[in-house]
Amino acid sequence: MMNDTWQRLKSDRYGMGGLMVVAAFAFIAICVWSGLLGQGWSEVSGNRWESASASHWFGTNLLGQDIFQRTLFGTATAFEVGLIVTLCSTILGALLGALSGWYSNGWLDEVILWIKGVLDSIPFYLFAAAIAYALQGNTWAMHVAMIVTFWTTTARIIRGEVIRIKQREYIEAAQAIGLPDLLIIFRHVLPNTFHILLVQASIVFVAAINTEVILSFLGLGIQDGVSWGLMLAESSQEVLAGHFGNFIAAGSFLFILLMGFNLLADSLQDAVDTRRVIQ
Amino acid sequence: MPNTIKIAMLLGLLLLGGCGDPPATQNDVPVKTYKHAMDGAPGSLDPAQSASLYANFMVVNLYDTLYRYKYLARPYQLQPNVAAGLPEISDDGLRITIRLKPGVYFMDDPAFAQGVGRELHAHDFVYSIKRHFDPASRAQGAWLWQNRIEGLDDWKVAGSDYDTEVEGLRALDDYTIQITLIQPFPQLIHTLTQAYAAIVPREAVEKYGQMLSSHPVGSGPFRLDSRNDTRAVLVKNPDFRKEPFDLEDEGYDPASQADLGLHVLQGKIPPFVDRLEFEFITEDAARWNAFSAGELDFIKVPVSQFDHVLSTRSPLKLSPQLGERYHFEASPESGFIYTNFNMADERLGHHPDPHQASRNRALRCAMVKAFDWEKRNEIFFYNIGRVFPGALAPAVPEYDPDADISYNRRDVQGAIELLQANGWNENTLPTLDYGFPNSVTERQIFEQFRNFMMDAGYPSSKIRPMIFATYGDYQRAYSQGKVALINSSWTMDYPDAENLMQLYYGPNASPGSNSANYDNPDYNRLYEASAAMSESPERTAIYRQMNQMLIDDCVSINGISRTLLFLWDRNIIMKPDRSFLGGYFMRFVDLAEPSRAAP
Amino acid sequence: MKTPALSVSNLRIWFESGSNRNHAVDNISFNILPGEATGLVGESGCGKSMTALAILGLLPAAGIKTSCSSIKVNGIEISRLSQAQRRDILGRDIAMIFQQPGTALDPVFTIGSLIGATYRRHFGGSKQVIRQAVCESLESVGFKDPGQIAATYPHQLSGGMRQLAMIAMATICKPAVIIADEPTTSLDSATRSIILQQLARLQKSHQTAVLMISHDLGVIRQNCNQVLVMYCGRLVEKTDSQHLFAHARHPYSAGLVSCIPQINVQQGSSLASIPGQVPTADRLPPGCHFAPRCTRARPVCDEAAPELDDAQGVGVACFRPLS
Amino acid sequence: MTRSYVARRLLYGIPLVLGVTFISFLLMVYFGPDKTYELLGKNPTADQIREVRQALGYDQPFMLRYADYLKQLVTLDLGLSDSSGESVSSILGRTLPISIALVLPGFVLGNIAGLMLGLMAAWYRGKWLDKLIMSASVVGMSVSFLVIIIGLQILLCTPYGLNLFPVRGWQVHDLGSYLYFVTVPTLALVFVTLGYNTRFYRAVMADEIDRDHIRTLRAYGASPFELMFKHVLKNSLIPILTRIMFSIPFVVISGSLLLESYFGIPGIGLVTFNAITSGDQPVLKAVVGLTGVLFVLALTVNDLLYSLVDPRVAKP
Repeated sequence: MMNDTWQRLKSDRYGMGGLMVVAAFAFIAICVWSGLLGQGWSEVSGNRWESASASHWFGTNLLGQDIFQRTLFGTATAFEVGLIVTLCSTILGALLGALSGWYSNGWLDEVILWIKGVLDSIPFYLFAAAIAYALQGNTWAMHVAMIVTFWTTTARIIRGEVIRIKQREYIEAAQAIGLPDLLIIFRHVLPNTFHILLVQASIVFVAAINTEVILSFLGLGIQDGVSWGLMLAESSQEVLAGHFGNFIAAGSFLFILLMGFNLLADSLQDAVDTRRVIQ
Repeated sequence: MPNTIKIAMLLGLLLLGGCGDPPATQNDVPVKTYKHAMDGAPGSLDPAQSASLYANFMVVNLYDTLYRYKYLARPYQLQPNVAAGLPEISDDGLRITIRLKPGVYFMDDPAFAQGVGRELHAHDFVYSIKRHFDPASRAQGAWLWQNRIEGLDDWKVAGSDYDTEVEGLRALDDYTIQITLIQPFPQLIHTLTQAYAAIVPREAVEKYGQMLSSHPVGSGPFRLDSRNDTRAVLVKNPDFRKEPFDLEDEGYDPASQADLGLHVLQGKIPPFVDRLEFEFITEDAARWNAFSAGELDFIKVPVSQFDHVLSTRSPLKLSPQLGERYHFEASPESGFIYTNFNMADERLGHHPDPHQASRNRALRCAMVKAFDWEKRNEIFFYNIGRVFPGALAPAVPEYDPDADISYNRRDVQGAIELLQANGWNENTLPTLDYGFPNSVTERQIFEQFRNFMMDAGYPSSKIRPMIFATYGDYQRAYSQGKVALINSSWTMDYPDAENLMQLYYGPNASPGSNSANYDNPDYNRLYEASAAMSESPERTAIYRQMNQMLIDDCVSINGISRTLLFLWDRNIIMKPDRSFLGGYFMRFVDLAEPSRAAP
Repeated sequence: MKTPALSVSNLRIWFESGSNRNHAVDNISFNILPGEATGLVGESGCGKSMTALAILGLLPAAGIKTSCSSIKVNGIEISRLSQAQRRDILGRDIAMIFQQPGTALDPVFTIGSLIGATYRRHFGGSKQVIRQAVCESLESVGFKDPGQIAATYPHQLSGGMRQLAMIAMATICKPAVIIADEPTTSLDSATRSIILQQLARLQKSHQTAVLMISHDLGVIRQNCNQVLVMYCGRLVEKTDSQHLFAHARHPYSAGLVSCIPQINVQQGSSLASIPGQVPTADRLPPGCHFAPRCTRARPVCDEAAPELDDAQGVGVACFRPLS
Repeated sequence: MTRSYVARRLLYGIPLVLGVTFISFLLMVYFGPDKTYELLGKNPTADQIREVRQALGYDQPFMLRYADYLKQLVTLDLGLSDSSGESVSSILGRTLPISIALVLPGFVLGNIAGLMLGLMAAWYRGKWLDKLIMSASVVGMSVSFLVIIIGLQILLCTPYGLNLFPVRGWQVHDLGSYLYFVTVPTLALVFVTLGYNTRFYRAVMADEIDRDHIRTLRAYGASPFELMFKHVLKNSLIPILTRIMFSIPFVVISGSLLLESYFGIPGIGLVTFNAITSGDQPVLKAVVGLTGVLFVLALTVNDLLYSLVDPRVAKP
């Protein structure tokens, strides 16, 4: 199954393009984490609002910090947020979705559906703001806000899929020989939803990066460090005075990464969706 | 399809619903409108709750106070507003008698009998001050008069019954107020210029309760027409008392003010404009753009535009192109910005062990040395802010322009040596939380601060940002001692240095205004000794001595007073103010050409 | 000789992937005379339904290409028409009945409006006229209360009734040709015979030519005059239906016929079947496609494809036909 | 459609409303921003701090405050703003129409344009037009809302661009001024939603186009116009309606939050944002509570609409 998916993905030019973009950004992020790039994000290395030059590729900001370094560091922030949120919300969504689907129409399902309904009914930014305030000052406030809201979609999809899988013969057989439910869920049901989780994770990743930008602008973003959202928030105070460095740097990095991810997510979806391939 | 029509109608209705606020222009009479930009919105318009600069600006236009400052005189001089003259003060300074002008009326409002505004009397003033001592009114100005007026604090303890008389705050008759002080309080009259001391009719409070804050009923030159989160419109109060404008009486200085064209106002009856439109625009860039587009008559120029506005920095000169369209004024702020150390934090502040206390002092002084005022001034204040040591800001006469400013001079090497000499190194340096309410600029200020400290070898991981969602949350946190480095600003309440010295008075420690929690018995004693003194050479000497204590103890990285740049359309005749006079100037604003095409 | 109601010549359908052409339908030709029914039989996936869609011009879709020398309805060439011109023909001169009555009708419209829309599209007319035509058409397929049926939604009818409604829709414009693609496959046998009877009746009364596509030889025998046997996209035998059941000449046809379960099968005798599997379109054997499964195959069968010679109206594409 | 059905549907909404109000109350009010210090004067005493907390009701036990909140929602007596003292109902009454007027054109245009593009792409599936539309929508989806807003502002509202529209504000008194102020926010909203909408509509339409009954209609000579606008559209109404119904509360609150705070428009989003940053709990409570209620209403209305557009859904 995964092998086929990879084969199909490989034959999709756009998807491979997207993958390459994502990989390039991931490489930047890894370099930042391991201390090879972007370490001067906070350092004042020039005068304020210098224009682009050999030493400051994207110029400098108000404080005289190098915008290029900050953009690179922002890449790592984006990946950190994206990875953590994606991983946690996907796991949470998969687990709760699987339980909900396996025990569909039981009380556990009802409770999970209720929680989902409640979380879905609160406007997202308000909710994120609320969590960010409730966890005021906590480094992970924004991550938690996103995880708590993003898992519901994954759970809904997995629930539907599990209900379908549950009716397959081998699952019924496993039940018939008395395997415990949890074992069946983890060994036989969840692995069969892996391709769906993969697609969903790529979508969540995009959403997380996008949301980080908005939350940072609203002042609910990361605590220490720099992110593209913070740079854009900074730029919103500068562009009307004619300083576009932050806007162009963060805006274009953000655009290219999102574009790469969207293309990847699209072709992943095509690659795992056999129905669509046949058509 | 009838359904389509219904939907279309519904949409139409919704759209109409969104179109509130029809223009109040009468076609035949030209309406004089002055559009004023503010960088924040007022909350409550109840005088008792007018804590913010923005609320102050509006409240003094809606309500009356006993005193105000002269429109044009600098330094500021008191001027009677609804008081008939300056107060009569007994020789011991404890008894103050103030007479009111007769014929001052509240604006018509359903709160009054038959809806007609009645005359403003002395008991209204007494009532308005008492409100600050009534928990039910959610008043915020009690600190101005706490432990100052005979019987007022006891009145509160007794349950805030307005029908009970307070001995030290009495209306002798309709037009005479008598205030009895516990000890001399030379700044009292200044407090009576504050919006907190604006006079509110009891009927309105009783009718509107908490909603008074959005439904002002005063006797001021303007009435509230409409208001939302982004703008407020005030219209002329036609019944405002007729007092002809007198240039000389307002302290006109032809030498410096001739260019403003104020002479044409002589003898006219304020308020001169029909409408005041306040635009609350928090984003600098948006405010500037709206001003450039002609949507506003006045702006406090955002720092990011200083480059564009000024042709030279010293002397401050407006660029010639802008000079054709705008009047320009550079005005020093009546306050300052500073970063306090939390002295109650034993890791860097006061410490019972003298050795540790001295090490902590060295740490603070090293941080002061590492701080680069020049850079701070350049980046955030375009190098036109005024840096000074200690708490005596340039806004007060006690400020010593010849003082030693080595406190403000950066000395990274000195800082490093000082740290080393006192056994501070990467491992022993404490991890400090630097607090700020969330905003892009605050974050930039923090990053700059951290950079300064890093230059002196402070590890960047040991200066941590502590970000708060709201200013109130930040205040709560530092009031509770959770913040080590407190970046803050102080705006003076009245033009007297006492208002600055109290910032480091021990008993004013958190949650009071002494957010540094500085508690030096010597300082406290001097403060108490000078409390009853008015501005005088003796007091100046004491204040300078106290200021030196702040410097020697490295209590705070202070400070800088910003220079504010104002621009206003040449069509507008006025001298704007953002400090003590504040919103009072608006009644004297006039337009050279009354009717201009609406934008 | 009468003009055929439907005449198809040299129809080809293929998938294009890269430089390869995989033929799903390979060069088939046939005629159907007015009032006659022709059966098109073959196993699932042999290209029957595609042939039908290609005749209607509904095929060119992603990756599928068609070509033909001509397709004529009542002597009028329709294969070269533009989409807009073709739409005038579809439903009026040639109509189709689909396999799944459950999904073939738009669920959110009433039967009446669906049928009426077909009529209005081709003939126009007032609401009254259309309503009248709809009722007549529904009545002609045997509904007792056409007015009520017209007001119902497809999901409110049983499968058989839906298929009858479908027939009513196909016949409302009295087309010259009706293509019925497995019209009874998804129905139970009682309903099936009603449907077949109605079709046969309408075919007689309107002199309609019917192309009946089915894998069920029983249906063919009951309704058709002529039979076309298709295997892997090729016509392997063209004959009249009685003749096929008595003397199938192509080994594949014979195999099909022998697969028909007999009511009077003796206990114990096993059902005949054709050995092997139908090859997929991209792995067709060269020569005769049936050769690998054919018990009578000779080396020549693997090398060249036998032609179908139907000069006499019947024919077989086999080097060694049964006699 | 019986009244009792509607009542029953609404009844099902009660646990949901309870959940929404409870969670939002817990987060936004109990752990939420604290207004005490903003309402204190300088040099406050411990007594004054206590007084203010009492006046704000912070000293009450949690369950009591929550119960009060529910009572407020039920009686629609939402109290007074802690910031301006204005009654919350009048704030909502003043700001909601503005928000609706602000987001409605963008919402409607974004959906209609998305629908049209989605239809076109689905109809020409696999052709170059489809590929063009889909590529454009991926590009659209990859631009952050914030970048769009800032970019449009630079392009349309500043001397660096065309300088045609105001940077901010909302002084609407007739159609002209409405268009003057609404254009840029509308464009931003259309731009940011168009990519997502187009893909959604294309997916829905592409599914519908593949249906057997569409093939039937084509076999009977139906024109593309009739197919798409009558049959495909009507059959996809359920997912479309669901999407639209469910996004309304969110567009009004979340969408306007960013737009209004950026463009300085005094709608419900800005009020909410200000309530968050100033800790104005009565306003926050009202907005969140009402959104929850609105959402449940949307759910109910949505179910009712299902039975209107799709005969297969049993008439209640």
